[in-house]
Amino acid sequence: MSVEAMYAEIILDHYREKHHSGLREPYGAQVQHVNPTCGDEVMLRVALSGDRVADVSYEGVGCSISQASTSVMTDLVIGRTVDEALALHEEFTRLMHGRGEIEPDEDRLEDAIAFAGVAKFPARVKCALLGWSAFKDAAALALAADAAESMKESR
Amino acid sequence: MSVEAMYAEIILDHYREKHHSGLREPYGAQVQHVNPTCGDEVMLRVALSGDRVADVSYEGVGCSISQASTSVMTDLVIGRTVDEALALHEEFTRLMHGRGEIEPDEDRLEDAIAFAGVAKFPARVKCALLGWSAFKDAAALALAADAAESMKESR
Amino acid sequence: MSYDVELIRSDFPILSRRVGDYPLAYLDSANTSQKPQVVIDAMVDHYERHNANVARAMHMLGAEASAAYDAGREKVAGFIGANRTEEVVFTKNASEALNLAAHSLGATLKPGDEVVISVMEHHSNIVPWQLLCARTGATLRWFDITDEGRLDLAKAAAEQLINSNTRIVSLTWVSNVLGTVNPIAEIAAQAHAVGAVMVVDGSQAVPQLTTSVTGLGADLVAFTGHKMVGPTGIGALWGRYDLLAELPPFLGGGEMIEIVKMGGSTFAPPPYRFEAGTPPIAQAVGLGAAADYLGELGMADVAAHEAAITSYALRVLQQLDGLRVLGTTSVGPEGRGGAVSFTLATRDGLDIHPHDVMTFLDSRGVAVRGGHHCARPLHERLGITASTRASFYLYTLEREIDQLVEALNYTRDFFGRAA
Amino acid sequence: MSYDVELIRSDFPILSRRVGDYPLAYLDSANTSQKPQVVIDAMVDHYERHNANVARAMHMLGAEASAAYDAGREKVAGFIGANRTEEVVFTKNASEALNLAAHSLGATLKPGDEVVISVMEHHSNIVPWQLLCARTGATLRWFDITDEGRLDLAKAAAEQLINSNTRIVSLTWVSNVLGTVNPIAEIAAQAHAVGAVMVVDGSQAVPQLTTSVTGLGADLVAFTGHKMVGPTGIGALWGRYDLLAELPPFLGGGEMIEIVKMGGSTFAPPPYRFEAGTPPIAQAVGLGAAADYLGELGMADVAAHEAAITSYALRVLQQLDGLRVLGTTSVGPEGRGGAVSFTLATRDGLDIHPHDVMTFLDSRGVAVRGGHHCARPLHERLGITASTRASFYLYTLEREIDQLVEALNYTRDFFGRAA
Ligand SMILES: Cc1ncc(COP(=O)(O)O)c(C=O)c1O
Ligand SMILES: Cc1ncc(COP(=O)(O)O)c(C=O)c1O
Repeated sequence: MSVEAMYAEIILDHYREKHHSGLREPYGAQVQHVNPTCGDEVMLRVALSGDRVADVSYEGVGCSISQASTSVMTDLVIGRTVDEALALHEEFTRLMHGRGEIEPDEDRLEDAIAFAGVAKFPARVKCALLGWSAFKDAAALALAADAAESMKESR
Repeated sequence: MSVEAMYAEIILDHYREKHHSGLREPYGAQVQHVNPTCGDEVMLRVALSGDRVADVSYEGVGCSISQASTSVMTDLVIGRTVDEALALHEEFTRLMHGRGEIEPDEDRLEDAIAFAGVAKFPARVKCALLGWSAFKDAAALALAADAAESMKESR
Repeated sequence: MSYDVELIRSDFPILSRRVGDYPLAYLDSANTSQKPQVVIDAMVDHYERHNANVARAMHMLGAEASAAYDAGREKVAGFIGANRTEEVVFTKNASEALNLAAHSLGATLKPGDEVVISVMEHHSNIVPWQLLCARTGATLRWFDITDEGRLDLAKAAAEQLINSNTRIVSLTWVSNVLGTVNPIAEIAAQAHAVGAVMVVDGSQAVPQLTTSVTGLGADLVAFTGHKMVGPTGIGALWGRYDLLAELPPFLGGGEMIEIVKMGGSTFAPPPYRFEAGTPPIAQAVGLGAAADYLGELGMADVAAHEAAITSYALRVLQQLDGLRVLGTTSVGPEGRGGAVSFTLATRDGLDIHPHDVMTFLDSRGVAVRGGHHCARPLHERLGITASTRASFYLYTLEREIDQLVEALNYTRDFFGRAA
Repeated sequence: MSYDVELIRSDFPILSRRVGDYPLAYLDSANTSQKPQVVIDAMVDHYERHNANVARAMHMLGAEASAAYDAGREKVAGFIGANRTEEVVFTKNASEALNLAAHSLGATLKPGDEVVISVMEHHSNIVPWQLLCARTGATLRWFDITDEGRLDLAKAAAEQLINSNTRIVSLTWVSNVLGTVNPIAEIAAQAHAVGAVMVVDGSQAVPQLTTSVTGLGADLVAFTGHKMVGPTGIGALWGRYDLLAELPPFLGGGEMIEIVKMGGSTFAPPPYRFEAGTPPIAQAVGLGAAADYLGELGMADVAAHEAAITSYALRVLQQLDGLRVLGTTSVGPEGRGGAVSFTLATRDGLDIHPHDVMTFLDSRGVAVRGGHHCARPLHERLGITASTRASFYLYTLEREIDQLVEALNYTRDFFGRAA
């Protein structure tokens, strides 16, 4: 696969116009993830409403792959239940580590299938995963915070 | 040159019967020298009487080369002026670094010419020099101590 | 002309590799340099015929290995113009050398003492001093830079950056991002005037310039083997002998000792005091061969080639629409290292991230580095998060720069078309 | 039998060297091991075809070099039975690994805390802890040994060596002088019972025994590449991931950081946090090839050969008049490493100094080590200043032991005749 093909139109569109970008209130948890090898950074917030992802907001610096991947991720997870979102995280991660041999499920991954080609460029896989990993961590923290809150309330 | 030839009879004699060994009083300076690569150690004292080497006493551990060389050195320097002794040190050091290409002066170096063969075994040159270097340092310290003493007295 | 780049290139087997349909244009030598066959062969011969531990092994192989290791040190000492061979301490890389400096020099630092670095340093000349200051309570201060990417000496003077509290000044000689050559002698004089020790990070300078550590004015100079056509796994700290002689040890272990007793130990004289454990023996052999190789080419010629190729690159890169070079854009009288960092934007103003640039360039055979190049504070100071860096060395051809420019054009247009 | 020593020897080019009229009998493998052709070739191929910096270089060569470096870590992790590849930190040698342990583990030590080692340690597992105690005011204590050269566990229990003040216990797994195999699991359990961390110096064990770091009971294990048919310039510290994750960094610089700002930095997760600067890349490739080589031979077979050749040596050496073996003289059920140290005296009782023994042996083709083998306190404890050590490895032949015995006989008689 050529680099030109890896840089699918969808990726460049999301790089030019990042969805849900910027940091917003309210949020349940905030994390900062860094890719120390290349310096890409993302600060990401997750707001839950019950078991649903109410919002994901973020600010980041990095390459088109990491930026676009984060943008696509927000489109996918906002509005879903946390469980559904984490299942998507897992599916996307598996795709990225598949060395290009896994066929992505377009119905589930939607725009994220554009990153299928990245799996063939091992050096860039971390870029595509940066935002997703940050989301996973932040969601876990937000869930834990909610749980602590409701324990307090129920006492 | 063979090792058998390097281990001249003189060396083994001195190894078996070290001359002037043991630590004695009085002394003007004492030093400890170590060959960290092989662990050979010598503690050595020099007593001066005016500009003469009145006594050299020592205690050491190490191979036959280092032990015998120290023993031979004491025979050579005790009773000489410091200047003469240091000149012998220089001559012996030059011999040791000569890679076996320097002809030793038997009249001056006496038994120490037995170490001429050591110069062909670079790994052992340090052994042959251990006691000599210790003597040089101790003699310098003893001279300095005497000088300080006489300054005090002359005040 | 005696400096024949094509001939030199034939010494480097890797340079004949291809990337798909393209010849490899390796423009990442500030990251690590390639190795000539003689350096590789020297290490092979060592492992195949002379391998043994050094110093403590006195049998035939031990004597051969020790002589080879010592010769490596002698060659390196000669290469940098050291007064004594014992002034060269072998480490695993420049980073260890700088950490050694920070630990040994800094062992007696206390609150109120100040350490001065600059905002253009490589992380390896920042973090050791941050950790030192955290351990001791000393204060870390730093030179800012001017818009041309030079040390801001006027600002430093105004804020009395170097003052009577200063204990250590540590600066890079040549910037790995901007190529700036810093006025080490001038700053060393300021440091010495207040009784501070001058440490120099020579990682980018020693491979490119004729080095005379005695003329430099510094007290300690760190550098690294893999950037000077030598192997990985070895670096060095040069130090004035009398300074090294009074510094406490850093790493403890075999080889650096004099007498070990359970109740306490004494330590060997320099350089051994600072070399704990089995040293990088084969690597010292390789680095010695590298010093010989560079010496035979002649560092004056290497430096002249570096200046010429850098001038050429600066000239053609600046003709490229959307490309902005960081720092100084000319090889001035102060000189300039062979690293050129830049940003690239499409005609409609979209910043193309350096990782994307790098990936595109790679697909067209051109190896550059994208990111912060271990100089994040410098990038932050410049108001950017990353840059693309092309860096040149004694084997770099104009043809490779042309290949770079063509690939950059293509990349910019690809990202532009997507608009 | 599948373990064919002659066949194995043909993998090691250096073993065909001669010393004058004698074949080389290299009996100094505890000092450093020889390298098989595959290990040398792996590094040559790396330098000639794949050399680049790792992690931060993402072009073709950078990706190849990174993959090769990562593969080296994976192979080493697999070889020692680590749960996770990230548990292996590359250092320059075992000594750096032990210093890293001392600095990172010991950062919070204070007066009253105790560190426990033993009198049989290599200097590299003594001096780092002495320096740590000097820095922090903690107290260094140590295991004594019995007359058979084993840890004196009874004495240790009687003096409550390991107690509630103990923070760190650091012991060698296999002695480089006596060959003693220490009961690590048992002592680790004692250490853990009082909340102390168990550090193991595996420098002599990992090359010879099947290593399962998870089964060993230790928290950190140091070892070194050059003693396990790998290159110089690389060692490793294995650590339980959760322990590594909470330890502060040691060396600072490129690659070990997360975010660097002039005001302070954050650090990468293990193993990177502990690997400042350009790592020993080609050396990791070589060490990976070494792990593969050992894995293909099979460590059970290597250990069996080591036990057999050591038994043979102990048997024939003890028949030699005037020779006294230090420590245990049998390969018992606890096992015994392949290092046999001894003293030699003439028939009339003159001690022949080990350096003299070594020089004579060398002239007859036999390479052994004479001295204190970086274990001066152990020798002092044994009431001697030095010993001669013959040490064996996977390529050692009985014929070489016979050559040793013959040369020892000759040496003893030469010094005896001189009486
Ligand atoms: C038991 C032991 N520990 C530590 C070391 C030190 O290893 P290195 O010299 O590779 O740092 C050695 C070898 O010299 C050793 O035998
Ligand atoms: C200016 C500068 N200093 C220090 C270093 C660190 O060198 P090493 O990675 O060999 O420790 C580098 C290279 O990465 C550098 O360019």
